[in-house]
Formats: sequence, C-alpha cells, structure tokens
Amino acid sequence: MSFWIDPINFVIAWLKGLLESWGLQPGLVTFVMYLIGAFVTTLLAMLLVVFLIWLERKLIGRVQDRLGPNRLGPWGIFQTFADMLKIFTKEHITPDGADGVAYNLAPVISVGAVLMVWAVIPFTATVVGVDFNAGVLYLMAVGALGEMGVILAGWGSNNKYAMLAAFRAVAQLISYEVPMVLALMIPVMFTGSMSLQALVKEQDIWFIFLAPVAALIFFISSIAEVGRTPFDLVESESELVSGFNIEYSGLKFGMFYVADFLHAFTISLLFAALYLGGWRGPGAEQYPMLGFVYFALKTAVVYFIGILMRASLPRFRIDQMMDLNWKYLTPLALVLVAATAVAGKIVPAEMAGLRLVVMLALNGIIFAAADRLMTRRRSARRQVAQAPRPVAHYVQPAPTDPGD
Amino acid sequence: MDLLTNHLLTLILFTPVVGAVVLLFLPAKNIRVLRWAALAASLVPFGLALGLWARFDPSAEGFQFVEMMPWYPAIQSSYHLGVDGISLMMVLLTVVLTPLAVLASFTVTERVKAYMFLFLLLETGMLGVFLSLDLLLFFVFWEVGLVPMYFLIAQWGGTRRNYAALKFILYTMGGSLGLLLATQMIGVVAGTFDLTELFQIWPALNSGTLLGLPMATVKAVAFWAFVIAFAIKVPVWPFHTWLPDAHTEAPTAGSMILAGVLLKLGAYGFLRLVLPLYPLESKLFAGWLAALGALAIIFGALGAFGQKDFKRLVAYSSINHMGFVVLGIAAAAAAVGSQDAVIALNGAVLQMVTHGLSAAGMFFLVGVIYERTHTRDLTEFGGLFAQMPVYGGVLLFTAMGSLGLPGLAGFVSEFLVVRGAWPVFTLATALSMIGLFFTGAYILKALKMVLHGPLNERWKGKLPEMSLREGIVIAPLMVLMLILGVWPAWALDVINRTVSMISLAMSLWF
Amino acid sequence: MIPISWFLIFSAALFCIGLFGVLARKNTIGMLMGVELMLNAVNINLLAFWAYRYAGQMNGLVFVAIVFAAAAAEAAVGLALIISVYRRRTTVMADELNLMKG
Amino acid sequence: MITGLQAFFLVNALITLFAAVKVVSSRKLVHAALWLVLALMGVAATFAMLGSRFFSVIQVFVYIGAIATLIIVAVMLTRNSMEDVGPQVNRGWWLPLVVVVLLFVGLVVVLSGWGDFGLSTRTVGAEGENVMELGKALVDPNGFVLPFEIASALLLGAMVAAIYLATDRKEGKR
Amino acid sequence: MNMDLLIWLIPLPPLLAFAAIVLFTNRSKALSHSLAIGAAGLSWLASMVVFFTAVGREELAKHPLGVDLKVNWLPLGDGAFKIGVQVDPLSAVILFFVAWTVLMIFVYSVGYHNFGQPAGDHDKPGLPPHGATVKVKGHGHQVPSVEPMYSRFFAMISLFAFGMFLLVVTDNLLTLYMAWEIMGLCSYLLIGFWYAKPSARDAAVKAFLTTRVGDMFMLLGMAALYKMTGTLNYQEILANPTVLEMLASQAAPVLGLSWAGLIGILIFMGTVGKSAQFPLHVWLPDAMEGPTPVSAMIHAATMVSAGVYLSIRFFPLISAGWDGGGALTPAMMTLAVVGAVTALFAATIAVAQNDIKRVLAYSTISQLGYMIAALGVGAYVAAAFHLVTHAFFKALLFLGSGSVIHGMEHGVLHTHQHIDPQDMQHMGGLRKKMPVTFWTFLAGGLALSGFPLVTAGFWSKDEILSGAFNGGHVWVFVILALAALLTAFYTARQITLTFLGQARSEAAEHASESRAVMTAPLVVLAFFAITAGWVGIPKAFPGLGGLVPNWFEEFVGEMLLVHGEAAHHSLVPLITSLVVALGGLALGWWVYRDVRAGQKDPLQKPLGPVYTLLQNKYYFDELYGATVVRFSRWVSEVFTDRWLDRGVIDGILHGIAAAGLWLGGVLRNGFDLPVINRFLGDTVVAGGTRKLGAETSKIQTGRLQQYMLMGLAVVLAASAIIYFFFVMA
Repeated sequence: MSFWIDPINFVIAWLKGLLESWGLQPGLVTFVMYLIGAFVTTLLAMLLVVFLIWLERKLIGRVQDRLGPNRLGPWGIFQTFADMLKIFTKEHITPDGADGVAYNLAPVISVGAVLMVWAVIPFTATVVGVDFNAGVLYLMAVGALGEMGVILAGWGSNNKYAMLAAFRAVAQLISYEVPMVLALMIPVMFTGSMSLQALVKEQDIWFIFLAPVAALIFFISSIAEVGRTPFDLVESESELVSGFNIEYSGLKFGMFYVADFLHAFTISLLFAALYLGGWRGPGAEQYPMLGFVYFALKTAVVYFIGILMRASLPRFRIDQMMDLNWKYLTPLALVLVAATAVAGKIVPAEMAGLRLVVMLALNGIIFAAADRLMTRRRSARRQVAQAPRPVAHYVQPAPTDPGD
Repeated sequence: MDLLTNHLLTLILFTPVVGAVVLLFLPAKNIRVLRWAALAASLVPFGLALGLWARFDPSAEGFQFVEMMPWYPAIQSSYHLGVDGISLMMVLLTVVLTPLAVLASFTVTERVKAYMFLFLLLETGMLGVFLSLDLLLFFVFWEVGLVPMYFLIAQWGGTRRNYAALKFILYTMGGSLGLLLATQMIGVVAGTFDLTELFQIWPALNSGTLLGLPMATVKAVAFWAFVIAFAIKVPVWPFHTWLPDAHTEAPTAGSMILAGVLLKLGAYGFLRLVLPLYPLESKLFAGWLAALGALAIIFGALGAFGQKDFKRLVAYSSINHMGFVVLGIAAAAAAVGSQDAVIALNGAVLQMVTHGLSAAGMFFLVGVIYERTHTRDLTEFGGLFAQMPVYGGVLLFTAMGSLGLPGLAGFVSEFLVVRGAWPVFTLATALSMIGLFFTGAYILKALKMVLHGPLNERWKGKLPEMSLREGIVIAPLMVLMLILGVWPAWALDVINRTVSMISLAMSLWF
Repeated sequence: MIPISWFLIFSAALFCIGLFGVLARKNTIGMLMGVELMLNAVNINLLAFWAYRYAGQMNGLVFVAIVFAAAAAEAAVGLALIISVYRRRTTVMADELNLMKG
Repeated sequence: MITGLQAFFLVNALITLFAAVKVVSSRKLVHAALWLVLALMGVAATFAMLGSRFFSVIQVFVYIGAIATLIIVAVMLTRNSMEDVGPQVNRGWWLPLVVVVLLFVGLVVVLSGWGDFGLSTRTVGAEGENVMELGKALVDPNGFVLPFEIASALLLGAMVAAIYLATDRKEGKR
Repeated sequence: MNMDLLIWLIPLPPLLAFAAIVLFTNRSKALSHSLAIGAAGLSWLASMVVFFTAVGREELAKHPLGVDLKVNWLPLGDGAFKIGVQVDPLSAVILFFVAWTVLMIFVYSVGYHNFGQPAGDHDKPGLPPHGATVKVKGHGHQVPSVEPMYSRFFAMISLFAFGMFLLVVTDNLLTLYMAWEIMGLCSYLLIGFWYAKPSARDAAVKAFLTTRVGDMFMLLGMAALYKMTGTLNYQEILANPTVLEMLASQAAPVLGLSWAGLIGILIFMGTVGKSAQFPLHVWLPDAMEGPTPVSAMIHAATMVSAGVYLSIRFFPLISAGWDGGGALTPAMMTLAVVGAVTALFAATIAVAQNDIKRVLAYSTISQLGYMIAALGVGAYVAAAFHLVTHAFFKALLFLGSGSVIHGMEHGVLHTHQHIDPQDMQHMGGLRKKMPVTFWTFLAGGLALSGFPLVTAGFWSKDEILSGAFNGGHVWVFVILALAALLTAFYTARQITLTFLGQARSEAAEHASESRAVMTAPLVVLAFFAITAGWVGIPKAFPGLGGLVPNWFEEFVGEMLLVHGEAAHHSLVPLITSLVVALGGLALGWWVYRDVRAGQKDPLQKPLGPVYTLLQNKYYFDELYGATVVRFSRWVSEVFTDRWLDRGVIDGILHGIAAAGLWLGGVLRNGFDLPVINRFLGDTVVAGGTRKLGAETSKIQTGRLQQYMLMGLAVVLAASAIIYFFFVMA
C-alpha cells in the first residue's frame, strides 16, 4: 500500500504499527486508534464549519445582491475567525431559574449528535469510521439525540419562547423523521443492507436515478430536520424571538451555531453518499483519494443547492409545514416504498437498464399523481377561500356535501 | 414473494375485509375519500385475482393454490381454501363486479361509510363461498354474504325496502337452515368437514346410523336440505318470488351484485356440493330439477314480459337465465359421465359468468335511468334514444347480451346448455324454447318502451347523457360480454377441465 | 467473559426499580416511565438468553422487536390518555383519578 | 480478575441502575425523564455488550428518539405536574418497596437455582446478529409474519388511538 | 395472398367499419359513408378474387377453398369445437351476388339519405327527414334534407353486411347461426331505424320476434344435429354419405320421422322465419317501414336469401333418404307444401296492394316460396339459380322503387301536396320524368315476371317449373304456374300504374330523376338482372340449348351427392312459362292501362269481397293479434304475474309469515311475560345479583396502583408457595 494510492490508510497502518511496537494490547490499540480517528474527524469538521459559515454568508450575499463579508482577509475569509474570537471571549451567562444540568447539557448534545453522524460516513472506498451493519438506523438514532438537545435547551432556559420553540422544533423533527426513514428505506431495499459503505458500493446506478422521488423526499425532510429555510419556523423572529436558543450566548450559543451549520453540511454528505453514489466515480476504486474528491464535489453541489433554497424561499407557516409532511410527503413516501418494493421484485437488479427505465417511469407516475392530487386539493381550498363570506352577520352555513 | 404465492387465496379473500376495517377509521363526512378508498380496496383483490388467473394451470387436475390450516380442530374443520376452474371463474366474476358496483355506488350519499363497509364485507362473503373447501367454512361465508345484503336492501333500498329485505332474509335464511342442518349431519356422520375428503367418503357411505335413523334417510334429508337451500338462492321456480322484490328495492349496485354474484352462489352450491356428494341422488331427481329449470325459464320469461316496472322486468330475466343454469346442471346430473354432461356443465358454468355480466350491466343501466327520472315505470319512458344516444346504444348492447344474441356472451352458454340438455331432457329443452322466445319478447319490450317510440315530452332536454363514471362502469362489462361471445375459449379452457373432472368423478359411483 | 448471571441480575434489578416506580409514583407519567424501565429489563433478558444460548435462532430477536413495537404503542396511547385526562381534569396524579371507585 | 469488558459492564450497570433509581425517585419530573434517557442509554450499551448492535441502535432510536422525547413533551404539556415539586411518591410507598424487594430476592433466588446461571460462553459471534436473517424471519410465513403483522396493526391502532385521544374536540373549535 | 386467409378476411372490413363508425367517426357523415363503402368495396374485391379462384378450381365441391385454416373455438370435454371457412360452389355464387348487391346498395344509400343536402328544418333523430327550406333568389324553396342519423345508418348496414358475408363463408352451422342472429339484430335496428315512428318501432319488434320463433326451432335442430353427429361442419355432415345414411335410417322420437327428417324440418323452420314463409310471413311487409336500401338489403341481398341459402345448404340432409326420384321425404314434402302455398298465397296478396314497396315485399315472399318449393321437389340447382337471379332483380326493383319514391318526395316537397309518396295510386307517367329509373325498373320487372329469353328470371323460373313438372309433382307445378301468372300480372300492374299513362297527382308531375349516385347502381344491377340468366341455359332447351354451356348447372350441381334423374326436357313447362309470363304481363297492362286519378282499382268491382280480403292480407295480422299476441300477454301479465307469482306463491308465503307471527305472539303473551319476566326476573336472579354486587363493590377504591399492588402481592405469594412447596420439594 503506497502512500499515494491511499494516504489515510497508509497513515493509519503506520500509526498502528507504531503503537503495537510500543507493546500495547491489540484491544487498546484499536481503542486508541478510534480515539485518534474521532478526534481528527471532529477537528476537521469543526474547522470545516468555519469555512462553511463564511461560504454561506458570502453566497447568500451574492444571491441577495450584496457583497457579504469582505473586510477581513481576501474576500473576507477571516471574518468567521473574528466572530469566533468574539464568541470565545464572551461571558458564560446562565439565566435565573434555568435548570443548570439541562441548560448546559443541551449545546453539547446538539453538537455531539451531529458529529456522531460522521462516524459511519464512508469517505472513500477504504476510509470509514465504523462500517456498521445498521448504519442507516444509526443515522436516525443519532438524529433523535439531536432532538433531545433541542428540547433540553428549550426547557432548561426557563423561557416560554424557548419552550414554545422547542416544542415546535420537536414536533417538526419527529414529524419529518417519518418520511425520511421511509425515503431511506428505498436505497436500503435496493442494496439489501443498512451499511452505508454497502449502500455506496451498490450504486452502479446512482440511486437518485432509480428513486428520484425518494431522493427528493429525503432532501426536503433532511432540510426540515436541520431546520433551515424554508423550515426555520423554530426561529421565526416575529413569533419566537430567536427560537429555543434565545437564552444562550457566548460559546454555548456558538455551539448551537456550529451544530446548525455542521448539520446542514452533514445532510449534504449523507445525500451525496446515499443518492449520488458517494465516493464512486471513475478510478475511485483504485485511488481512494480520488473518491474523496468525488465525494467532496458531490457534497458541495448538494450543499450549494441547499444554500440556494435557503436564500430564495420564504418560510412555511406551521400548518403548511405539518400539512406538507403528513398529508403529502408521508403518504407519498409510503406509496413509493410499496411500489418500489414490488417493482424491484418484478424487475431484478440484473436487468439494470430495464430497472432504470421502470423505476423512472414509476417514480414519474407516482409523482405526477401525487402532484395532481395536491394541486386539486390546493385549488379546492383556494376556491373556498375566495368564496364571498357574509360580512355583517353570521349565517349558519348550510351543510355542504363534500362528495360532490 | 412466497407469501404472495402461498397465500394468494387468503389475500384475495381478506383484503376486502381489511379495506372495510380501514374504512371504519376514515372520517364519515369525507364521502369522497370513503368512496375512493372502497374502490381501491375492491381493486386490490381484483389485481390479485388476475395474478391468480395468470398462475392458474387449466390443465391440472383438482384444486390449486390450496391452503390448509387447522381452524376448528375439535370438530375436524379446517381453514381449507382452493380453486378449480369453476371457482376461479366465479372469483373472477366477483372481483370484476365488485369494483364496478362500488363505482356505481358513487351516487350514494347517505351513510356512505356503512354502505361501503357492508359492500366490502359482502365481497369477502361471496369470495369465501367460492374459495372454501371446507363445508363449515362454506356455510360461514354463505351467511357472511347474506347479512350485508340484507342491510343494503333494508337501509338503502327503495320504497318497499323493508318488505323486500325481510322477504329476502327470511327466505334465504330458511334455506340456510337446511344448509346448516345438512352440514351438521354430514360433519357428524363423516367425521370431517373437509370437502376433498368428503368427495371420497360421503357418496360411498351406506351403513351406520345417526340418531337412530338409517343412513339412506340421513343422506336423503341432507340432500334435500342442500337442494332447497341452493334452489332458493338460485332461485329455482317456485322459490323465486323473493328475487323480484329484493332486486326491485335494492340499490343499483346491490342489484348488480345480487344478480351478478349472489345468485351464482346457489348454482355454485349445486356444482360444488350436490353433484359430487350425491351423484346417485342427483341422477335420481335430475328430472324434477330439469322440470323446475324449464319452468323457471318459461315463467321467468313470461313474468318478465308481464312487468311494467323496468327493474322488475330485469329481475325476472335473472330467473329466466338462471333457469338455464339449473337445466344444465340437471342434464349433467342425469347424463353423468357422458359428453352431454360435460357440455351441459360447461354451458351452465359459462352461463353463470355471462349472466353475471349481462344482469349486472342491465341493473346498472336501469339504475342510470332511474337516477335521472326517478321512475321505473316503463310506460313513462319512450323515445329516450334521441335524448341519450350513448345510453341507448349501451342499453341496446347490454340488452342484446342479455337476450343471448350470438356474438355476445349469453349465446354460447345457452347453446351449450341446450346442446347438453337436448338428448337428456328433450321435452324440457324443447319447452324451454318458449322461454327463450319470450326472452326476446321482454327484452324488446323493454327496449321498445324505453328507447323507441315518440319522445315522452316530460323528459325533453332533461336527461343528461351518461357520465364518464357510468361509462367506466359499463364499459368493462360490455367488453367482457363481447370477448366472451366472440372468443369464449379462454373462459372455457379454464372451466372445461374442471367440469370434465367433476363429471368423471361422478360417473365413478355408478 | 461476562457470565450471563450478571445480565440477569442487572435486568432483575432494573425490572424491580421500574416496578417500584409503577407502584409508588404519584404521577401517571412517572408510572409510565417505570413501565418503560420494566420493558427494557425484559429486553435485556431476552437478548441475554439469545446471546448466550440461542444465537442461531431468531425467536429472541423477533420478540425484542415486538416488545419495542409494543413499548412504542404503549407510550403513545398512554401519553395520549394522560394528556386527554389532564385536559379534562387538570391533574395527572394517580390518586386523584379514582372514577372507578365502586 | 476483572477484565476490561467486565469492568465496563459493572460501571455501565451501576450508572444505569442509579439513573433508574433517580427515575423513580426524582422530585422534578423533567429530571426524572432525563435520568430515564440516561438509563435507556445504559441499556443500549448493555445491548451492544450482548452483541446486538442493531438493537442497541434501535434502542437509541426508538426509546430515546421517540419514547423519551414523547414523555418529556408530555411532562411539559401537563404543566402543573412539572411545577409540582412536592413528594412524588404515594404515602404508602414503603409497601411497594417491600413487595419489590421481595420480588427481587425471589427472582435472584429462583434464577440462582438455574443450572446455566454461571454460563459465560456465548453462542453469538463477534459479528453480532444477522439483520438480514432477522428481517427474513419477520416476514416469513413460516416464521414470524403473524406476530409481526399483529405488532404492525398494534402500532397503527396505537397511532390512531393516540391521535383520537389527543384531538381537542371542543364544540365549535377545531 | 393465402386464399384461406383471404376468405377469413372477407367479412372483416364491414365489421371494422361498423366499429370505427360507432366509436369514432359518427360525427362526420362523409367519413362514415366513406368508411362503410370502402369496407364494402374491400369485401367486394376479396369476394371477387375468391369467386374467380373458386370458379377456376377443379372439383371444388369435394375440396372447398379455405378449409385448411380452422381454429378451436370452444374447448368441450376432450375435444374442441372448431370453426373455419369454406367456399364451395354454392357459397361462391352466393358470395358473388352478395358482394355485388351489397356494394351497390351501399353506394345507393348515399344518395337515398340525401348526402350533401342541408339539414332539415324540423328533423329529429328517429324520424324520417322532412325537407329543408333553402332560399333561392329571395323566396323559400323546399328541398330534401339529409338524414339526421346518417352515420348510424351506415354503421348498421355495415354490421349487416358483416353478418351476411360471415354467413356465406362460414363452414359450420353454429357460426352461420351467429351471423344469422346478427343479421336479425340488424334488421331489427334497421327496420326500426326511424324509431320514433310507432309503426316502425312495432314493425321492428314484429320482425325480430317472428323470425325468432323460427330460430328457436333451428336452435333445437342444431342441438340435435350436434348430438347426433358430434359436429356441425358442413363437409363432415352434408358431404359425408355415411353420416347422412345414419341420420336417415335412425328413427327420431317425434311423429315417426327419421332424425334426418326431424332435424331437417327443425332447421327449415329457421328458414320459414327468416325467409318469411307461410305462416311466419307477416313480418316482411311491415318491414317496409325501414328506409328503402334496408328493404333491399333485407329482401334481396341478405336476410331472406340467407334463409333460402340455409335450406339449399342443408338440402342433402333434408333429402337424405331420397333417391333422386320417387316419393319425397317428409322434410321435402314439408318444403314443397310450404313453398308452393307461400308462392301462390303471397302473389294473390300482392295483386291488391297499392304501396309500391309492399307489392315488392309480397312478391319477394312469393318468389322465396318458389325457391323453397323447388327445393321441395328436388330441383336443387334451380333453386340456387333462382336465388341468384332473384337477388339481382329484386334488389334492382327495390332500389328502383326507392328511386321512384325519392322522385315523388321531391314532387311532394315542391308542390306541398299531402299525399303518400309510396302509393301507386298517385303516380303515373313517371316514364318521362325518370327515364333511367324507368328502364332499369322495367328490366327488373320483366325479369321478375319471367319475360322470355332476354331476362334472367325467365331462365331460372323455367328451370323450376320444369323441375317440378319433370319430377312428377304436377300439383306443385300447377300452383307455381298460377303464381307465375299472378307475378307477371302484378308486375305489369305496378309498372303500368307507376310509369305509364298520365300523372295522377301534382306531385307526380313534378317528380324528378334521382341523382347519379342512385341511378348508377340501378344500371349495374339491371345489367345483372338481364345477363345473370345466361349462365344457366339448360342443354335441352330447344334452339338455344348448347349454344352457351350450362355453366351454373355444372358448377353448383357438383354439390349434390344424389342427382335427380337426367332432365328429359319437356315442352310443357316451357310453353306454360311462356304463356303465363306474356299473358300475365299483357293482362296487367290491359287492365291498368288508363287508370285515372281518384279512380278505384279496376279489380275491386269484379272481385268484390275477395279483393278486400286480399287487400287486408287475408287478415293474418288481425288473426295473430287476436290469438297469439293477446294470449301471450294474458299468460304473462295475468296468469304468471298476477295469479301465479303474486297470488299463489306469495300467498302461501304470506300465510306462513302470518302463522309465524301468530305463534310468536302467543308465546310472548302466554309464556315470556308472565313466567320469565315476572317470576324469575324480578325475584330470583336479578335481586340476588344486585345484593352481591353491592357487597363486593366496597373494595373498589378506584386507585389503580392499589389494584396492581394487590394483584402483584397475590401473584408473588402464589408463586412463592408454588416454588417452595412444589418445585423445591
């Protein structure tokens, strides 16, 4: 194994040999290696966030016809460092009546939950933290931990806005987990495994082509999971001031902030891994580092789309958000899972071309049907809304027959 | 996929119930959702049954897709399902007609939830009768099919619905009592309810007693109990008077199912139970049955010709048509083992299918016109062809299918029955031609009074043409009628082998 | 290796603690939490027997899965009930809910 | 001599049991809920130690992600129970305690009479459970499809029931 | 192309045209008739190819075309019922005239239904068009209007054509029956084409039901035949001496007939209904309610021909056991009697009819009787020959009469005179107004009356007469000769009244010739009406015999397994036919040569009540109405419905129900209420339970946890006891 082909594993092997040569037990070596891996990954992720924050501000600025950060360093690239410095040096404030444990635990859980995701992501053909036979489930489980952070923050702050926001957030997160899991079921069905590495390896055809609608659902619900525009009801300023983290400042606020950005990036990673073939690309098997580049590029594209959405879409109302989930995405995902399961059985994986055509057609049909239903409902509601209403006095409306 | 193939029948059987239960949890006010959900629930067994048909091997002997599980081990009753050619055709008929009937019921606005619930329950009852290979199970499903129909008539029926529903339930319940009695007797004497076993042991049973009665008496009692139960359901003249009332008062879709499938239960009972279990008795009494069949043909047709109520006319036509089924069965029982018997049975089973299609279509079309005019009195129509040309064409087509016009479904089966019955019951067959003649007479009478003649000014410009939904309901029936008439081989392929086997098995007892 | 007895005793202890919660907590939500603990104890038992004796079979795992389902259902319905009761009677204390008194 | 794994088990068990005790004794219900989370985590770790990674993840997902969150939300929704910091156990709390201790003792006694009580060799391999096999067993007609379907129906029923119960059906207001 | 396949394809284009018109093109009149005519043209083309191939084939009767391609239609028992096609000499000649007439009628219909004319002022679907007003130079001007249901008409006649082609090319009785019934349906639809007219509506029902009577017998005959032979294929039955022998020798259970006789008569009953033979002839004159091309379709090209075709086809069966001379079989005797009676009977009625189409209708019945009678005496080839020639000239006559009516309608619209355009009393002198129609009609009329030598009718009729005479059946010969005389007479009457003399109404003065699209088919058919006879000039005919080979005899005669005795040509029938034809024509012209407007029929006075009897068709309709129709209505409405079902059966049911109610009431009042409710209910059971409940309810505190604790304690104690005392011990 040469350094140039697979530098990371080369370093790992070297470190391992080094530690073993010190006479440590093999179990302990593994443990230490995991520790080092986790540390390095975490560090990288944290550093990445610094860059992401700058990137996002810059991009959104451009979308909104502004310049964005432009003072510190070339293209304002050091702006984030300045912000960091400021946050690090701020005083730790704990509000009156706050529940100390919950209040202080919340930011840690938030960041931790996001970082834990990175443990199972296959970065290249050879580099993956834990190739876990229930990796997809693990993703969901870890996501669930994030909710815990939000709810603790909301409750611990002893602030009714924070509390309300936390409720909203939890409602939103739990709700959108449902279509997300269902959308994840489809790649799992194609692969027959819940291991992420296996999922990536199976994507001779990217799953976004085999299951475009599932990809769409996953993308939408993962944005909702992150709580970004247009799903940022949690922090709708006019209603909830600033959301569940209103009472936080300084480093603790910073941790929420980091968790937010990191989460956004993580879902892009996941999307790229699950639907865009992850590290797969020409030559990635032979030169794993090339896979890393592919993966990064795909992630960047997804992330970029996410930012564009954030910059261009208005916020949902809470009922719209819930409607979208329960009345649209969830049923759609359910139908999709069932239909894909049947179609997948009928057209075996060996007939790749046929399978691709069938799946595309199926997705198209289902999506068109769902869209049609949705449109009709919406227009029906609009008609009701536009109907003239009695102004001066209230008249008991005659019971209408919804069947006609 | 194993689940699908190994338990296909169970799936077909119980998906309507599952759908019905799901319906219970939907909001009662959202009628649209209820309707579509019911339709979807009835389409699932349709799809599954198509799969069943595709996997069915028409050349194989005996029952296929057999499922057997202990159900009531204490009395040797088991959950035993299976299909052969006859039951497959009946299942197909049921699953085709039910979605159409549900679609036809989209005009029901009162208590839609209960209505659809009952409908889906009814479907399971009917399918259960066709699929079960256990006498007790057969009886259970027989009753399951009965009750929803009662409520459908009594709750959503016409003006005299209570009388009609009561007559229906009492009459058929009376028959069912006999069925229950016979089932019990057979179960106790033979020690099993399993039909495949009973086919082997019951006809051979000659010794032993039950409650001190000699076996011959027991068998005769059970035989007549069966015959009367099924004769009422078919209905064979003179047990037929419940039918015009029930049909006339039932809601449109109820009539469709009643005529399309429920009547077939009786004939199916003859084919599945009476003939194989009582080959000797059947042959002995076949003459009487043939006579009753011929009388049903003649008096059914005459009765229809004498009606002024459109729906009653169509109802009597069912008696007329089912008479051919009875005649065919009687001929098969008498000429057991010969080519005539096979042809007659083929004809009888095919007639069950074709009558299911045409009668359902006719009842639906009566419903269509009734919804527009709120009358069924033939004298109040007239000249509607000009108002509703598409409806007129469709009615003409369906009526011709019912009349047995060659090229449409009814003819093939009628010809086969006549061919099969002629050498056996020459006189009855010849007399039944009177009925066949009057079939033409009443059909033309209906057409003449509804479509032709000067337009009744009352309806001028008031009758909208058939809607798309109505078109969708009737179109499959029309297509099937045409296909069966032009190319009946695909259906007969399925039936032929089975009825040959039945006939052969019966002949072994002589 | 860890003997199975450790797991069994651990689960027994967890079960008893949960049971105590169910029996002694005033608050119905607290009782519910006790139930969850008991169910977890059961699962530990199931998995322990599975791991030590019947790893080739699926019975234990299947049962664990079903316990999970039951637990989820129980939590959902239980909490919904509690909230519903709370709406009507503004209390969730078990000793105040005695409509069943004969 | 206690191995690393045994030590880890003991630490984990102690933490879990302690958290469980806090669950049933904590005065603040929200704290109790948080302790519950910790206890459940401990159980998840125990699952992992038993070789079932799948169920340990499921434990986190279902119990912590769903059930514990639900409980916390419920606690917060029933406001005055949250503010109630008085004694959280019934007056006659000693009676259950006695019963429970008796039960524990009885369980241990009964269990210790079991021949395999000291069994310490596992039959499960290092790779843990085979999720694929589990899945197949769940939908196999000769396996567990019936329990599985019943459980599904139970979940569905629970969902419907929960929605029904929680819907505020005051007149004129939705 | 494969000839077998081509034969299969002959009936197909009209069917497709029918489907296409019904489903797609019924909005467009031009498209609809183009489709229909195109389809008829394709069928015509295919038929011609098949016909000429067949003509050129050696030993066609033994090896018909198209028999190699069969399909399993019905799997039955161990075998299957096969259907297929065959073209043997008989079907070939039928195919020839069917193809020609069908095509001509299709073309003619375009003009008849006024294609290209404006839509009518008050026209409604279901009624004949009443004419449209067109403004020409400022003032209104009535012209014929286009039929509102134009497309429907073409759809229906396409289906009709399909039925006929199918009937001709099929190789078995079952398919023939199917085609037969399809045509029955079409005739029902077409006769009732103007369905809003009550008369048309009733005529349609009458036609359908009357023919259905025959069909029922035919169905029985078919069943019996199938049972006896195990097949319905022509070749296997009719060309198979052993089968025929078997059928002829086995006795049937009815009337001492052999099976061949019984089946033959049953099948012949189908012909009686379809070809309107006595006594089922009543529907055919009424069928004139349909549009004229329909009358032509029904009476010439298709339906009635189909009936005779069936009888000709089954002649080997009907004549099974007949050795070519000597005594007729019972079935043949039936045919001879029915045919002869019909021929004379219908001819007498025709003499007294005034409606131009009704005359032709009765004439048709009469001519069909001729053919049947010919079959009855064993003149197989003559019957087929007359069938062919009759088809041509009768189609010509009907279309011609349609053209006359059209011209009269034109006059009616022009003059606003309220007269029946079909009544010959109002016509006269149309010879000059409508020359093409006149000359073609004349050709047809002469052929019908058997004008010697030049017309087709003469040759075929002569052959029948000589067949009857030479076969020794003098009574048949006499009746047929009488009928021929009457035929010539009423033909002359018709032509004289219509075309000759002076116009007897204003409308007739303003009548005008029809358009070319109508007259061109007339010319074509007139050609065949003249020439079709020359292919069948008997060898023994004095002078002409042998100049032209008797192709028809050779070609069709091949079909027969048993030939009649060699025709020793006698001069008696020849002279008879000359005399009756010329005499009848002359007499007719002489009687009617100058009938004036408003004048009564010259025959009315000399014949007196007989004339009234004839004019009212021997009161057959009234007779049937008073007996059959009334009886069946009484049986159905009163006997079955009111007495049997509602009275007897329901009465018994209601009696049972009343008895049940009474019993229930007695039980309730006599047992339930006093014994169970008061005694048992109030004192023993309920009271005790209530007390017990009150006692035990005290331990119900309503506290969940206490219950649980109690339960747990009990369980714990129980388990401990069990464990320590049973397990440990």
